[in-house]
Order: sequence, then structure tokens, then C-alpha cells
Amino acid sequence: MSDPIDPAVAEDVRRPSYGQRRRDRIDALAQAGAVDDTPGVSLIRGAWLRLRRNPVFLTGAAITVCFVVLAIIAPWIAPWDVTARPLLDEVRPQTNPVPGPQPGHPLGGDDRGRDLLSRLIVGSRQTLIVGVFATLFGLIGGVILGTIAGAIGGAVDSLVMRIVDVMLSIPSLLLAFTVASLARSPSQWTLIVSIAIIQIPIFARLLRGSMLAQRSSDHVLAARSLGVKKRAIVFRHMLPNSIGPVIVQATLSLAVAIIDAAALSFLGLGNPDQRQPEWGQMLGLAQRYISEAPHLAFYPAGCIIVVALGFTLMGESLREALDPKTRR
Amino acid sequence: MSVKRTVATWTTAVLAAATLASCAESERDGGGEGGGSEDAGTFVFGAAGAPEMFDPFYATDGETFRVTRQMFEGLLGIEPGSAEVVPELATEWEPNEDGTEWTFTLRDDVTFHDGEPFNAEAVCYNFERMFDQNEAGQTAGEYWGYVMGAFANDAENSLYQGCEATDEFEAVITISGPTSGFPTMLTLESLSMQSPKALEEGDANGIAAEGEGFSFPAYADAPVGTGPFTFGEYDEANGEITLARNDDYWGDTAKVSELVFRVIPDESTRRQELEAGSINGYDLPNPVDWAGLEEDGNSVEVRDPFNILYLGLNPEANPQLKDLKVRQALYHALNREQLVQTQLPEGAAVATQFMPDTVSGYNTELEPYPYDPDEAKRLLQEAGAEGMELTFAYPTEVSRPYMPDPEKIFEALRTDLEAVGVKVDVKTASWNGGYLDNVTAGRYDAYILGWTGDYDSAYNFIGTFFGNLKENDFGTSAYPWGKQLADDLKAADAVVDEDERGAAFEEINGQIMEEYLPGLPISHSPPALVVGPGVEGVVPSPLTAEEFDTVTVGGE
Amino acid sequence: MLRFVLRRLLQMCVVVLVLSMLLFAWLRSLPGGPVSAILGERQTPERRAALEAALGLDEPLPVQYQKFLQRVLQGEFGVSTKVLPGTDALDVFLTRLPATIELAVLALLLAVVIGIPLGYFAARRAGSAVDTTTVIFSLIGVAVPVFFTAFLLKYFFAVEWNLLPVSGRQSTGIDATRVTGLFVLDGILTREWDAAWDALKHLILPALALATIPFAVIFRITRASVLDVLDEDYVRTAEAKGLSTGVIRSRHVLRNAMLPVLTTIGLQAGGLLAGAVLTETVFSYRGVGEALATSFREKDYAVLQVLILAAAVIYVVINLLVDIAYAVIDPRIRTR
Amino acid sequence: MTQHQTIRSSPRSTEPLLSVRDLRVTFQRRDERAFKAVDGVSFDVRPGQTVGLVGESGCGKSVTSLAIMGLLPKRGNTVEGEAVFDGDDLLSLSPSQMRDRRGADIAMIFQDPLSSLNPVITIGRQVTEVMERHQGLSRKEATPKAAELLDRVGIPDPKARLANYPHQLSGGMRQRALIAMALACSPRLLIADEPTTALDVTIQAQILALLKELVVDTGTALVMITHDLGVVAGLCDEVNVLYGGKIVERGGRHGLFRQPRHPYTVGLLDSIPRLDAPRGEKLNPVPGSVADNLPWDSACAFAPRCSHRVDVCTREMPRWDGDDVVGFRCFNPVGGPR
Repeated sequence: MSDPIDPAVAEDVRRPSYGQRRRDRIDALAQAGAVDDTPGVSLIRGAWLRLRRNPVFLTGAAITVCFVVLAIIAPWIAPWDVTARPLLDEVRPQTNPVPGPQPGHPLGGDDRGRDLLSRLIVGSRQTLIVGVFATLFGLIGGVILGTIAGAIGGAVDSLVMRIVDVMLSIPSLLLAFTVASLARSPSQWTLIVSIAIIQIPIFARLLRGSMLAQRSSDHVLAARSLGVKKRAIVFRHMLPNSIGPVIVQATLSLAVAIIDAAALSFLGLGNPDQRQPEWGQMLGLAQRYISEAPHLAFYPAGCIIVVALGFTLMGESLREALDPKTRR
Repeated sequence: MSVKRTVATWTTAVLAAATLASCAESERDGGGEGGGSEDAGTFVFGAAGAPEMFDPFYATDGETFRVTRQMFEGLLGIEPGSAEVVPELATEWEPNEDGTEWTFTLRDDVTFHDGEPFNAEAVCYNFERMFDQNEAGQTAGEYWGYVMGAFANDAENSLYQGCEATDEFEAVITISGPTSGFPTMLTLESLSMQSPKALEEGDANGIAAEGEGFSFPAYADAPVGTGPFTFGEYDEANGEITLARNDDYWGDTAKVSELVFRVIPDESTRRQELEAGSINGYDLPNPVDWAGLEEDGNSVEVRDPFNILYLGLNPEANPQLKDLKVRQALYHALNREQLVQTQLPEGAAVATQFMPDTVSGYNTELEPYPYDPDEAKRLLQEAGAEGMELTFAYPTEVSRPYMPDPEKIFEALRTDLEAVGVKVDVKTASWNGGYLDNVTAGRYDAYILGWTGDYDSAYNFIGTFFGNLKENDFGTSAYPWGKQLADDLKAADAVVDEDERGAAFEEINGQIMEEYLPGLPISHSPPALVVGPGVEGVVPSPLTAEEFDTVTVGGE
Repeated sequence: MLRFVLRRLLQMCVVVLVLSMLLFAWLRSLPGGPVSAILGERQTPERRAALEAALGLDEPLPVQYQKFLQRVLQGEFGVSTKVLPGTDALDVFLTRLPATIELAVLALLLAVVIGIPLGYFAARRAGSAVDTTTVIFSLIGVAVPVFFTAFLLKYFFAVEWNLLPVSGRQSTGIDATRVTGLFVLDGILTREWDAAWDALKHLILPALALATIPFAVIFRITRASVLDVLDEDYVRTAEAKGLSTGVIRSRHVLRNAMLPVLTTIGLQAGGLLAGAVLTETVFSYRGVGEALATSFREKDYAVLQVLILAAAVIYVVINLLVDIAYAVIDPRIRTR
Repeated sequence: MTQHQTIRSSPRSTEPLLSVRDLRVTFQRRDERAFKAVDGVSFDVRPGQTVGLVGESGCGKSVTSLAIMGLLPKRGNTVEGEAVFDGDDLLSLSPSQMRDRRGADIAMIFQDPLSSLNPVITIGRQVTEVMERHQGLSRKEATPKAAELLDRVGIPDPKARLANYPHQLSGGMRQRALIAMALACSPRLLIADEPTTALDVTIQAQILALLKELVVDTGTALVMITHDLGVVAGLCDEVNVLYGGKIVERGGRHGLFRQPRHPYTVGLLDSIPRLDAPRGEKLNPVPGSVADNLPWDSACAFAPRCSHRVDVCTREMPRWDGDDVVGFRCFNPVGGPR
């Protein structure tokens, strides 16, 4: 009796290459939410039922909601205008570099007499803007690349994916430094763009993976056999069905974006304009006062940690809920 | 079987290690230990950056000069604690009548670290060496180019014309014309005296441009001077430069036997290291930390300010600035008193002119422009420039003695300007990343910048700013009086008599502030230096040119 | 296998060449640069032009690049202007590399030695309070910016409690002999125990800070992977064979669970370089990361260029090593 | 299915090797309602006998076998009742005592041969480790024995195969290897959990034939777990049909096939496609799914899907009607009451 190697098994053996695992993880996520020919409602509903009782998700969601609400209403609840310098006359670089807490200023002021509490509150808004736009730009870039690759396939696919793989193979923060230091005149937007760029390959890979998975799925085949145009299939069937994993990744990316923004600010690549406060920037600048006024660093750092944790908790539990493995 | 292989590898490694260890040990026994006659401790100084190399002639930055200053001396020195010129390797100097030939009488008891005698020939060898630079050397020899104007290949444009050893200890230096800068410029660290033999052997002039940097000859890593310390070693991996006491120094030998510079780029880390006791001092402590440092038993040595921070204006970029009323309005709008009090360290002062009061030629009669927003608004209205737009820039990623935190200063100035209705368009660039380019290229209407004096000379301040009509950051060629000012400055600089020269500069200072106002002088800030408990004998220098030979490190 | 390695190395060469061209082009399109750094306030257009001419920066980019390549072929990568002035950029990298290797190896070791057992432990008790707590802590570990962790460690252990040194690689006054540039190893090799111990003390805090992210990631991957493997049929088969717990754990669970962990370690090793930029900056630790940050700040292009290229090469090499290791423990790849 | 005629000793003549009594397995997840996966199952296996456990997925047949083997996850479930093997109640043995039995006295073969083999260890090692564990052999001593075993389960070139990894074997070979591992220590009881489900039809027949042959040769008792009555028909001496965690019918192979009493058994039999069936006759799968089940305590769980349902079926639990050799659990059995 002959014993040939099972071709199905041979197919199953994947050859890892560098960046493979990172890619695999993204691909796994891509398939997690996307390929499910059973009505989407049950999937989302099932996920929601699991999430509703998951304390990790609830904690993350609560933090996130509080943060977003705070960011939206910040200018109205902040007791002081963030550019006003009510405590300026108290500031003496040597004897009183940072005015302490006092009536009307529960956390005191910063190094130029601005109300610290107000800046923290309003900082939530800029932080959210950095996080959201960095993720959004990354998402848009990723969607474009991923859609092109996933929808067209063939040589275009492999070309785009080569580029994406090269981007993935450079340590992300390094890529962000590189881009940030390219800027002629640094601003909040250069910060956002440099963080967005490191998100592009992740989203691109994610979308392409879920598109590929769907190309062979029943509803796409059905649509195709009915003569639906390719573009319509991509935009009406494939893209919307990839939204689950994208949301998960976006949630996680938001946390990463906020942390990376802080890291870039720390290295002096952040937004040099300090009128509008942002937590990462506040933390970066507080380094100068670390010995005499460590609270200047601790408040924004605490905010960043809590918010990043919130997004991460939410993203991780979403990922788990959408993962077919944990569903069985 | 893979296990066996691993064992084998390890065995080899261990054997190799043992062999290496024994070699290393014997090496260590041979060298080390010897040297210092009496141990009087080590002074460890926290440096903010790595030195470029150790030949002061090619050096451009403070971190390098701080190290070389301990090993080298010039013909002229600076009185510790002031900007005053005093004898160093030359005991006397005398110009001829028109101030073009200077006779220097030298000390007769000086030898270089390598045992070579210091004499007039050595002096002339040094000057000729500095003068005769290849292309790369001309750009790297930054300070010579700056003070002397040209090198041997362009001799007629050079201030330096020649050096002659008229006696063993008498040298005559010829210059093209009198200037306030000479001989004061001989206090510059770059123009220090180095051992002719070592220069020769180390191919000191063999500098080459490679890529966008310079590759330095061997001499740059093995400098030989006359100073109280000799070069020890530079441990690049650990970022430590060690200098040893020169026991044969002609003056009082240094108090400490060893001087170590440890590179610690991060400001707050320098403070923490000082508190941990692993360094004995560092430069430019953050003003915020001064009080805390003092409380912890350190002493913060505040130097007299020898700098100027100004708000530069460029009429070519913004024609509205051509109107004196507009410039005056902007000046009245600035609450400099508040800025100095709240943002600058103690000892900082509101500036009345473009130079500090320690420089001769300072005009004591000038009063600061008062803070008067109403007057500012009135003047703007008069000039028809209400609500004018102004592109106003500041540098990032930099801290200078005159502006510890540019952004903070900028923000204060900007707020004041906006308060009188000026619409500020904020621009920034990093210091090394285009800010200076943009300033010199006139891309900003207004910008903040400053200057730290190289030596006691009015021309080193206002001459640098306005003396060169074509190329100055203030765009003075756009003003009708621009050429006049440049000419006046040059004329004043050429006055041989010191008192007359001082009077001439005083007058020009008055004119600049009252009639011209090409820019807005803001303040002078005192840079400080901090040393740990038990450290005595540090004499703060306004030129930030401390010499550490008088320092003692006591036990606690 | 050999062909696989060779092909990978060839690919790497191509990537490095393309990357070097891109880097060269964009670095030189940046404003400012070495000339600004040298001239400072004394800059005038005239002096700037002279300096640019002297440095060959006024020539067209392709010419500059060609010259650069020629120099590279002669082993010259351009001279550092700020990080270690006058030294060839490659030498700068080589001087700094041992410091970072020392740091990264210790950090990775910490992350692996703590992360894997803890991940395994948490997986065995999946769903328990201990598990949930460790998972949440690992998530917090990821949420704290690395430089802040580094700062906290420094603040408490070095400044407040004075237990460990604040910064640097070796205390002043320790007369150590350099052999490999890895200070701890040097101390051991030369039997200068005080030097080795001193160097190790300098390493602990930065390594801890650097280890947080890889630790959190390795912990979570190990946990997830062990959970997956525990669910595998072959573990049940092993149980059904009545094998001892030890054999099941080591031979059947851990060995399989290590596959994804291994690639993660490879990824993290590459990512460590980015973390090292932050950590080394906080601790003024003279490694590649600190050099990278300095060259960014001071526009030391030659060094910057070499360091980024080196980072890419290191990253590829590490992943190659991981792939080889992967093949060693996963026969499905080896025996194709 | 080939018919295999072997005269075997009467099942009743010896004491049972394994006696399962009132086995109950309850799954209890946090925040979820308890679920009775196995609900009072009792059956005997005598030496040399082949007993089938048949039912749809979810009926509790696999859980029963895992419970006997002590392989259920430690947390989240409770096992009650007893499973007496050779005088000892397996369910009350300590984990280490149980470890000594598993692989030595009782062995098990699983459904998916690929996933049931460790992908990163050679076949040889996976076979020898059982012998090392239970027979105290060294690896060197065990290796030739492993080759013999592979040979015996019909793997060609066994010596070479020892060094192979699972992915290098075909599906059928893998299942043979698994069987070799199970038989390595000559167990007295072999539990086969759907051993042929994951295989091609032709391979299925080969594997079944192999199992049958081995059982006869070694005298090992076999518990055959399957959803496929066809498999049972060719192999088993006694058949237990499970539904919703309870045995709903039991009988000898011939009796059960000839005259099934429980409507569910009838349904299962009807769902086997027959080549000899007249053309055009419809296949009759059991309608509905296990999700429709009623709780046993107050009804017949099968009632909602049952074509023979009477009123009482949804009000009361049907009792066991019969003994431990034949019987059924139904109010309205096919062919009328006993």
C-alpha cells in the first residue's frame, strides 16, 4: 500500500517568514469577523450577548465613553480658558515655578500660570483628535491599499502587499520618528500623519485578508453569479462585511496612537504649539519640571494610561468576542 | 546530539574567556594606578554632549571648549569671574601707533605637556598653522574665519598678516588694520597655543571633509597644550573624558588630581546624577531646579549675563515694519518686566540695548521702553497698521543661555502682541532643522534669537548684528540708515584708543535704540552652573569659560 | 535550508539598497542640517554656502549619492557630525551596538523568563482571579508609555531610594578593561568582578523598563497559545496515554505552544530597538537608541542613515534566526 | 459493510470488565444554566465484547467515554455515578491512579487522527512514550516494539515511519498509528470514539476491518462510539442508542437491527441510505434537531421530534422497559409494547 503525503496537509503547512506572525495575527482577525455566511445579525448579537456580561469589556467601554464625552463637552466644563494665564503673576522660575493648588484652581497652574485642571480637561479633546485622526488616516490609507489589493488581486495584490510587508518590517515607532522628522514645520498634523502611517500597513493587511476570505464566500459568489458588477460587489458586499475586524483594530489602534503621540512628544517631535493642550505633549513638556513639580507629569500620564487601557480593554474583548475560536 | 554541540561551544567559550582574562589582568597590572603624586580627588563634571574632538582650533561648541579650556591656554586670558582681558602666556603686549603691529612679551617658564619649550617660535608656528588651512580646515576653523576673515590662500582679506619671533620670548603679530577685536580675540579658546612638535607629528592640519562631516587627524585625539591639565583618555563606549593634573604647570598646579567629564545628554538626569553623588557639577541647570538644588546642599553659581535675547524684525519680509512707529508700537506692546520676572531666572534683566552692561560701550543712559499697550495701539493706528499681520517664529529643540525655553518666551511675547491687535501667524522650525536658515533667508517677519558674547567687545555684539549690511538678519539694507549704521560701526571698531572707542559705541547704541530700532532687545539671562556639596573654588565666568584648576572636592 | 537562508540574505541586500537610496534622498531634502548645527548663531548665507561647498552638499543629489556609494564601497559611511564627531558612522554604530545588545538581551531575557512561565501559569488557571489579574496587569503594562515606565523606575529606584545608578553604563572611577564592549561580559572575562557588577547594576533599570512591552506581549501570546494547545486533541491523546503531567507539559503542551511565542519574541526583538530609543534616552544610556535620538535631534545624517539601515538589517537577521529556530522545533517546516 | 461471522463466547457467561452505573455528567458554566450531558447512563462491557454507543452528536456518547477515561476538563463539570473497571471505581480513583490505568488497561482512539497526533514529535516517539511510561522500557528497548506495532496495524515500512512526523503520513496511516499507540500496552479495554468519521469511505472500511481483527486477535474489549449505525452493524455485539444523555434503546446487534423498538432508533436506521432500497423511495432523516429537546425529568426528550408521540410523552419521563441486555425507554414503542 502506498502512502502518499496528503496534499491537503502539505497545503496546510505554511512557511513563516519575517513579520509572518504579525501578519498571521492580522489575517486571523480579518477572518474572524468577516467570513460568516450565517446572517450577520446573529454574529453581532452573539458577540453583544457575550460582551454585555464581560466585566473587562464593560470597564473598557465605560472609560472610553467617559473620555469621549469629556472630550466633547470639555470647553464648556473647563473652569478656565486654556490660553488664559490667571496665575502668571505668581510664577517665579526659582521660587515658585508651578503655582500650587488654590481656590479656583484645584490642581494649581502650569509653568506659565495657566489652570492645570482646565488644560487636562481640554487636553482630552486634543488627545482624542490625535488618536481619532491618526487612526482615521491610517484606516483610509489602509482601506485604499487593502481594497486595491484585495479586490483586484494578482500582480497588483502582490506588489501592494510587498510594500505593506516592508512597512510592517520596520519597527513602528522608528517609522513614526522617521516620518515626523521629515516635517519641515512640525505641528499637530505632522504628529497625526506620522502615527497614521504606521497604522496603514496594519489596516491594509486586515482589509485585504478579509476581502480575500470573502471573495470565495457564498454571498459574494452568489452576487457574482447574478451578474452584479465587480465594483458593486466590492463596495456593497465585501467592504461592509469587513467592518467588524476593522472596528476592533481601530479601537486598539486608538490606544497605540495616543501612547505613540506621547512618545514622539517626549522625543521632541510633537506639536510645538502649546496653546491647545494635549496629554502626550503635556507629559513630554513636564520632563523639564520632573524634579520640582512631578505632578505636572503624573496627571497627564495617568490620563493617558487610563484612556489607553480603556481602549485596549474594549478592543481586546471585542476581538475575543468576534473570534470564532472563543465562540465555539 | 545538539546538546553535545552546545556543550562543546560553551567549553570553547569559557576557555577563550579564561585566556583573555589572564591577558587582561596582566595588562592591568602593568598600567594604571601610577601618575598622581598626591591624591586630591577627582572632579566629575556632567557634560550635556560629547566633545567634537580635542583640537580647540577646529572646535565650535561649548562642550568641546569646556574640555580643551582645561588643557590649553592662549596668549591672553580672561580674569576668572569677569570678561576682563588679563595676561596669560603673554605677560605684556604693545601696539605700534596705528595699531597694526603688536608686540607680545611671553612667559619664559612655560613648557608644553610633551616637554617642548614654549617660546616665540612656538607662537608663530601656531599662528602660521592656523592661518595655513586646507579647504576643509578653513570651514572647520570656524572661529579663525570669524575673527580673522580669511586664510592664507586669501591673505589680503585676512586680519592676520604675519608673525615674527623677534626674540626668544618676544613675538610680533601684524594685522591689516586696527579693530576692537584685537588682541581681545586672542582670549578665544580656538586660538590657544599648542605644542608645535605634537602638531607636526599628529598631522594637525590633515583635516578632510568626508560626507557631511569632517574627519580629523590623529592630533585631534591627542592634544598637547600648556594648561593645568593634560589629556588622559576618551572612553567613547562609556562617554567619559578623563584629564590628569599637569604637575609641571607653570602656575599653581590644579587642586584635583583628575578631571572627568561624563556625557549625560538629558537635563533632568544630570540633576539626578548630581543628587546621587556620581557627578560633582553640571552646566546650565534648569532655573526651576535652582532652589531645590540649593536646598539639597549644592551651590548654584549664577554667572553675570553676557548675552542678549532679542526679537528680530525683518522689513524685507514685511514692509509694514519699515515704519519706525510700527516697530516702536511692537516694543511698547511687550510686557518684558513680567516676562523677565515670571519666565526667566533670577538675575535676568530687561534689556535696554543690544548688549549687556559688562561690555565696554554699553550706554548707561538708555531706559527700557515702557510697557504701554495703549501707546502701542495708538502708534499702530497712527501708522495705519492696526490689526497688522505678523509672521512670528521661534525655534524648537534648543535651549540657549539667553532663552532657556524658547516656546515659553515666544508664547508670552505673542500674547502681548495679540493683545494690541497684531495678528500673529506662528511659525516654528527646529534649531538645527531649518530655523536658522529661515531667519538668515528672511522667511520670517519676526523671530526670536540671541547672542552670547565671545569676548569683551561691543563689535562682537552690535557689529555682528548690523555691521555687515548685505547679510544680516535684521535686513537693515532695507532702511535708509542701514548703510550709515554699518559704516559707523566699522569706524568705531577701528578706533585704537579704548576710551574713545567705548564712547563711539555708546553713541551708536543710543542711536540704534532711539532712532533706528532695527529689532527689539528683550532681556539678558544669567546662565548658571551647579556644583555639589563639598566642591569649592569654582569661579563662574560670564563667558561660561570656567577653569577647573582651582576646584577642590572635599569629603562630606 | 541553506538556499532559504541565502535567498533571504539576498532579499535583505535589495531592501537595504533601496532603503539607503530613499533615506539618502529624504535626509538631504530636510531643511537645516549639519551646516546649521556647526554655524549656529554665526550663520550667514555666505558662510553657509562656503561650508556647504566644503562638505560637498551643493552638488546635485544623484552625484552626492554616487559619491556616497563609492565611499561606502571603500568602507566609509560618512563622518558623524554630532554623535561622535569625526568618526565614521559605521564605527559609531559599532561602538554603540554592544551597549544595546547588552540591554536588549537582558530585557528580552527578563521578558521571556517571566513572561512564559507566567503565561503558562495563567493559562492553566484560565478564568480564575489570578489569571484575570495578570491579564489586566499585562494590559496596563502596554498602556503605560515606555518612557514613563522608565522614568518611574529611575525616579524611585535610583533617585528616591538610591538603590541603583541613575544613568550611564559604568560608574566613574571604575577602572575596567574593555574586551568585547559588552561591559558585563568584559568584567566576567577579565575577572574584574566589581566592574561586571557595576555594569550589571547600570543595566537593571533600563532593562526592566524596556522589558515591559515584550513581557506583556509574550505573556499574553504564551497564555493564548497554551490555552489553544491545551484544547488540542493531541494533548487529550497524551492524557489518554496516561503520560505523566511533566511529560505532557513539556513534550506536548509547551513545545507546541512555543511556536507562536517564538515568532513573537522575534518581533519583539525588532521592536526593542524602538523601545531602546526611549529607554536609553531616559537613562542617558549610550546605546544605539540614544545615538538614534541624538542624530535625529542634531541632524547627524551620516549616523542617522547608518543606524536606520542597521536597524532594518538587525530586524531582518533576527527574523531569519527566528525562522531557523522555528524550523528546528517545527518539523512541518523542516521536512518539506 | 462486510458481514463478519465469528462465534463468540456468550456475553453473559463472564463478569463485566467495565460496569457503568447511573453515570451523570453535568456541565455548569459560570452564569449559565446547568446542562446534563449524560443523564444516568448504565451499561456493561464484558471481556472480549464489543459494545456500541450510538447517537447524534450532542447525545452524550463522547462525554460518556471521556468521563470513564477521566479526561473531562477538571473545572465546570461534575461527574456522578460509578464506572467499575476490574473491581475499581474509575470515577473515584485519584488522578495519579487513573494515569496508571490510562494507556495501560484502558486505551482510547480519537476521531480526528491529524489533530490527535502531536505535530512536532515523531510517530515513533509518540508510540514509544506509552511503553516507556507503562512498561518501564527504555526508549531504545521500546523502539523495535514500536516498529512491530506499526507493522501489525498495517503500516508498510514501519522502521522508516518511526522517524516520520504526522504530517508526512496519510489520513489512514495516521489512524493506524493512533491505533498502534492505543494497543501498545495491550489494554483490556479499548474505547474508539468515532474512529472512522474523519476518513474517506474506502479507508473507513480498512480501519474497521483492522479494528475487528485486532479485537478478535487480542481479546480486547471494545467500546465503539459512533453516529453511524452502519459501523455498529458490522462490529458490535451489543448496541446502546443514546438520546439526550440517556440510553433510549439497547439490544444485541441482530435484534436491534431486525426489530428496533424506539422511534429514534427507527429514525436512525431509516436515515442510512440503502442501495437495495426501491428507486424513488425517500430517505427519512429524523426531523428537527437536539436543540428541540425537552428536559427528561418531566417528559420524553425526544417527544418534539417523534412521529410516534402520544400525549403522555410530553408530561412524564418514560421508564426503562427491559433489563441490562435488551430494553428501551418509550411510552409508545414501534411494534407495540413488549
